[in-house]
Amino acid sequence: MASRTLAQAITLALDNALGRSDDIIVLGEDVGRTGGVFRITDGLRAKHGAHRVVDTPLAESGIVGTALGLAVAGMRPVVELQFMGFSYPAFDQIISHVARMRHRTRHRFTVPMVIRIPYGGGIGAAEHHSESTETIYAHIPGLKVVVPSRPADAAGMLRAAIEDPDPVIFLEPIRMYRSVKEEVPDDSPPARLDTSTVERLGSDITLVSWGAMMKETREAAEKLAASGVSAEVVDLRCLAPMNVDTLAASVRKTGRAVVIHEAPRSAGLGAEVIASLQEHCAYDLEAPVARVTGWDTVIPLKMAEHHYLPSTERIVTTAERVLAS
Amino acid sequence: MASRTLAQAITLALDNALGRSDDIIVLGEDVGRTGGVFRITDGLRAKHGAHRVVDTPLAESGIVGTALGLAVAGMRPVVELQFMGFSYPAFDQIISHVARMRHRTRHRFTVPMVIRIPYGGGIGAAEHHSESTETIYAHIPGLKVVVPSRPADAAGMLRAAIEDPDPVIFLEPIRMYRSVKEEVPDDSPPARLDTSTVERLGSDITLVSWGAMMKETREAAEKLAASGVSAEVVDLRCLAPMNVDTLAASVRKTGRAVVIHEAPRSAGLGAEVIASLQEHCAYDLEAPVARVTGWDTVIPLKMAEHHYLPSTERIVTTAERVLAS
Amino acid sequence: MAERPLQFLNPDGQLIEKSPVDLDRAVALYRDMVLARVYDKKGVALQKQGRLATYAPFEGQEAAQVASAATLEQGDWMVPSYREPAAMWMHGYPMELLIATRRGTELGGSPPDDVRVLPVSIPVGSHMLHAVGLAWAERLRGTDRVAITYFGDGATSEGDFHEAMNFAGVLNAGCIFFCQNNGWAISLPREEQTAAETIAHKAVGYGMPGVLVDGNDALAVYEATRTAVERARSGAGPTLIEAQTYRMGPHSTADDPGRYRSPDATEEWRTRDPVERLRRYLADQGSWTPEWQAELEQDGSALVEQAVVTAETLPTFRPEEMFDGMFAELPPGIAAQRAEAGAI
Amino acid sequence: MAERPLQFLNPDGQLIEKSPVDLDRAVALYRDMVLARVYDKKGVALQKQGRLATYAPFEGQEAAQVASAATLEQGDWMVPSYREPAAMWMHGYPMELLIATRRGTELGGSPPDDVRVLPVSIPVGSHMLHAVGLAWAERLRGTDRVAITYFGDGATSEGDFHEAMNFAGVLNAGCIFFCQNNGWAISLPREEQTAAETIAHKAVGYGMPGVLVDGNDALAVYEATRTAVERARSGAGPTLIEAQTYRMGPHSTADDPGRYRSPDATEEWRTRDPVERLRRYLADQGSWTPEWQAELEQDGSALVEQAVVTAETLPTFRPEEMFDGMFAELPPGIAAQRAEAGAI
Ligand SMILES: Cc1ncc(C[n+]2csc(CCOP(=O)(O)OP(=O)(O)O)c2C)c(N)n1
Ligand SMILES: Cc1ncc(C[n+]2csc(CCOP(=O)(O)OP(=O)(O)O)c2C)c(N)n1
Ligand SMILES: [Mg+2]
Ligand SMILES: [Mg+2]
Repeated sequence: MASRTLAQAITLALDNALGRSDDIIVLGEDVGRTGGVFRITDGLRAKHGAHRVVDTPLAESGIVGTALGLAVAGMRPVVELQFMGFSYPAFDQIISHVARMRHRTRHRFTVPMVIRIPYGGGIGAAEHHSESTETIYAHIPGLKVVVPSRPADAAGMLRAAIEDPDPVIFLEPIRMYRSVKEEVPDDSPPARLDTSTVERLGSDITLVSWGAMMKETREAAEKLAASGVSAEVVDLRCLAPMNVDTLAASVRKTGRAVVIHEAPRSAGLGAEVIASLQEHCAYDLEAPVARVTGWDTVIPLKMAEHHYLPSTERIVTTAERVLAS
Repeated sequence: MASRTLAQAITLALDNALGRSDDIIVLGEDVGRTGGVFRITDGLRAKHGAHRVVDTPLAESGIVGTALGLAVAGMRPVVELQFMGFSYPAFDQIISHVARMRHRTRHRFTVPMVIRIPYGGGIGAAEHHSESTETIYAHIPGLKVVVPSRPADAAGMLRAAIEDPDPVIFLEPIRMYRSVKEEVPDDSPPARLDTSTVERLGSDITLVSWGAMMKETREAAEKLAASGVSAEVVDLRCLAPMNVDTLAASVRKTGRAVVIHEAPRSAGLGAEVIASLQEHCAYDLEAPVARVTGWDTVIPLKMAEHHYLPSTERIVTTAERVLAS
Repeated sequence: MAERPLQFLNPDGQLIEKSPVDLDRAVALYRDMVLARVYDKKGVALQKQGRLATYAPFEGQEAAQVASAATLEQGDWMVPSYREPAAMWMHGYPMELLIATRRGTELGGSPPDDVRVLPVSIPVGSHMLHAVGLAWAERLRGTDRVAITYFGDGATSEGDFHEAMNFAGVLNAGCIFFCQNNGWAISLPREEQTAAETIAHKAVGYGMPGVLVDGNDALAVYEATRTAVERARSGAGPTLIEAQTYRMGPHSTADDPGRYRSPDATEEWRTRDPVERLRRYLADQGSWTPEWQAELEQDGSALVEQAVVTAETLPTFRPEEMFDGMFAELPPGIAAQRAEAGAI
Repeated sequence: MAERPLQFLNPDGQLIEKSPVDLDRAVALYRDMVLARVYDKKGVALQKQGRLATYAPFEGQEAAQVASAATLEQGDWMVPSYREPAAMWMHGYPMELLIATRRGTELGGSPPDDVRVLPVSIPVGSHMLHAVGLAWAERLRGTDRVAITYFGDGATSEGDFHEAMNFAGVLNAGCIFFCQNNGWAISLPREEQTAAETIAHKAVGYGMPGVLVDGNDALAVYEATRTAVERARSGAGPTLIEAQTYRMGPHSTADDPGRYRSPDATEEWRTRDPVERLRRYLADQGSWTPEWQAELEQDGSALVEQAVVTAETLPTFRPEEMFDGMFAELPPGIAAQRAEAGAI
């Protein structure tokens, strides 16, 4: 056990997985020699060999499609795509093949693959480097889509994803890579990939989010507490297939909820959260569930990014509005 | 004015547009010599020339990316992608460039492009030919996403889409191409691309859908009427940017609603409809809005497709359940 | 880059170079090619009768499929597109499952455990990458198994073709890219698909050999593929084969070639028919008789009929399977939908 | 396919063939290359000071950019990626807007109306298709304008590169594909990017000429591009140019080349420096003096400084513009969000 960042926890999980089974192969652009653009795979090539931590040509569809072949042959590829905005060239492979091979072949051929995708804004990067289109992947039957927001959970979730017999889109919140530290075991057991977590107990309102926006969500709960509002905080974690049992239980108790995400609002995953809550506990709701989200615009570049990303303030204000209604 | 199918209405709108301006260029796989897999562009190459109705190589990203260049240079490309399942290779071009060029260049370079995409199941086709992933496109800022469900509207909407200064994803409900006929003017005026239509007035419940599912939705309203239930029917038409004013007004009146789509339920566009209604008229709702949708599975092939697609029966039963609650 | 395609039999079935295969092999290839033609005729007929949902005829492409697949060993991988039923059953894919897929049921997609043939792949150009991964995995595992992938001339325009070729080149994967250039991608002629001189020329861009072969000459196809397979198996890397052939029928049973090509070209290609060509050769060698032909056709028909019967009496795909097929373990949300569907 | 790159000046700046350009042109190229180097140094410095959000250095690639862009006429299109500021301003893109983009503001993306340069494109390999469409549109309009697109060695692995090349070949588009092969795609060396002998070889697969050129020889770059532009302008079709050069600095200011390459290779390339090479040539011709060099550097610095000041005093991107930029006319739903954002 040591105190580790989210980035370190992911590196550790990859390292352990590579050590555990020869079937694991890590591949992607720049993952080898230079350890990836975020240095998540740093040191793994030196330790496990260039044939297991592979620098591929610059072609995302090629990476995912080739990895599918590896997986069908029984390997367990762990793909890194550099940014969510560069996952789109691989979209056809993901939706048309990765997600469907098991169904197409009635379990004869399967795709035990992890696709790691750093996502989200707030790092002042160039265009296309701040995407948060998780809902697109969450809509595709046959994919599991998960996102950690804490180092220890990240290690356990990645282990579970790698050991999962089905494809997992593993989203990594870029701006959290090095911003939080917590105790992470040297070898985490696999975490559940089909549950949400109540992070903070509360009785007045439920704040639900995932990934990078958990930071502002937690801060909002703190601020609300300071003004006497008891907010329960739920980390959705597993975006698809979505399991809202935990969340619905929370909302049944608090009667009010705000869902927070940085993706554009329209047709974003917050809509699914609202629709599901409505199906599970409409009659327990004392006010409509509110959304605090990115706008239906392109996320601006560095200098104007803060106008786009939901702030702690917006969450607090929205929660107060929901409480007042 | 003549009685025309939806397919004929679209052909007519293309023909008229090609006649109206030399800037229009129709391009895609097999759109020329053979008039497209659905024969929508039949005859247009002979009439307007091979340089204006262009058979391209087999590469969807290539088609859309090249069309973007045409559009930036002031042409008005009308792209046909053969099936929604084959739009995915073009996804990166659509999301990263088509949708963003105006914003990226602050109106300096724009993309007046239409991408016609036949979509939906129910035709017993091979795998990937029955996709209905409209919500993915609806989530992308910078795109207009529209879908007609009647011949006359189709002609007007396509004209408006072609004349629109921004990119429009024009979805075409395959199983409606030749199943309905109505009077369509020889040269339709442009239709609105930001409104929904109340098709049938009712007072007990609102049924809202779009595209191909409008057939079952209309039938359900008929059946409900037979058992004394007055259902209002709304054709959403314009999926993004979504304007729920008309729908919300309907629901304010009826107090109840069912949203119907053939896409998988989770993170489908029905969720956005529910979330929006909740934001616009939560307090007018007498029961939770229900969803009748495809399942969170791959849509089966011909022999089992009917287990997947929402039936009139499912809509009726669900409406009755909503009415009872 | 060879300017003329590899050929052993000229269109009249005369040997123009020493045969690369012995007579037994030629006889075996012929038998399978007759079966392929019988199957194809049956497919077209079944579709007309409404007993298949879709069908993609491959008349004229029998040599390309049969003779290439005949070079593989058990354990090698095959990654087909949608117009290679003959290649697929040659490598063990049960014929009844191919028919089942065309009938429109999921049951066709699941070959037996010992059959290393992926099911039909529909998105053009997308599946070649899978072959690269399979070949790579075999190398990582230390075996000498190879992967062959089939695709059309149209598929070479897709970005994924490029990425697959490039990955195979860089990884030196034991992969055979077998292009059946049948002259058309639906209505687009090969000349408008690419300005490359031949498709085989495209290999240059990936540092691998590009081999042009007369796709209607079974002996040439066999020899070219055998060489490529051997190369792959020895660890020397991938090969692109362009088999020049012709789609004699429509693209699919929904297509009308009269809209885009003249019957003359098709008739001209009929003089290069792969089955007839090999027949003449065998006849010249004294290895063909009309009686044997009748027997082959009868046996072939019986086999295909049996496969049709089996396909048509397979259990039906139950609605629950829709849900059960998605993941190894049914997730709670999908289980709820399964229950909901069951209640309808 | 030429096995040796086109070269006029050897690394020592000696003319090995008759110069394809007159001295005035060589002088002009030199001036712009010095400016490019001054700009690049400034870019690196500004980023270190935190005044730029991101920066992609291009030291070593000045000849490739300046000499190629110098062959264009007003009205021709340019479709860059992200490492070609010099090419962009050569063709009229205001330098201050390039800096603005790097500062992290949308204001940089909008060149004046008469500048036919698309803004920086980030998704590697995706933008070449746009050049094909632009060139095609010009043909449809009956003009003789051409389109040039810049990209790196890494970009050639993306499927979109293939589709762009193939479309250009089939359409015979007046398009110049200018690849700056700088040896690296972040940490991946050219040899692992593709097994092709050279990137120029890839042209074979599309039926277009592939030209290999010493990218650090301004005269060779000029001549190769001029020929390709002329070819395109005359309607004869597209050309792929591979300019062999080297990225002397890191991939971006966040990159550490020490992790993946030895400084030796970089030092070896320093002996082939494009600016120094052209300087020596001019000096030999009596067209260079230390005073002139000082003057060039001073003028260049002044110009860049001025651009920085302009960039840093541009109005700020207002939050409303986020919404207003999405469509020609603000749709109701987005108008509501605009109001909501304004109220916060
Ligand atoms: C990505 C994609 N785009 C379009 C289609 C529709 N389509 C099916 S087959 C075909 C032509 C394929 O031509 P080719 O690769 O030459 O193979 P052939 O059919 O001639 O065997 C097209 C366009 C598809 N299946 N997938
Ligand atoms: C589609 C896509 N994938 C990944 C990236 C991340 N990325 C940015 S530059 C780069 C390397 C590009 O190399 P090259 O094409 O040789 O151009 P260079 O940077 O050397 O000029 C990568 C992988 C990207 N921008 N776009
Ligand atoms: Mg073909
Ligand atoms: Mg490079």
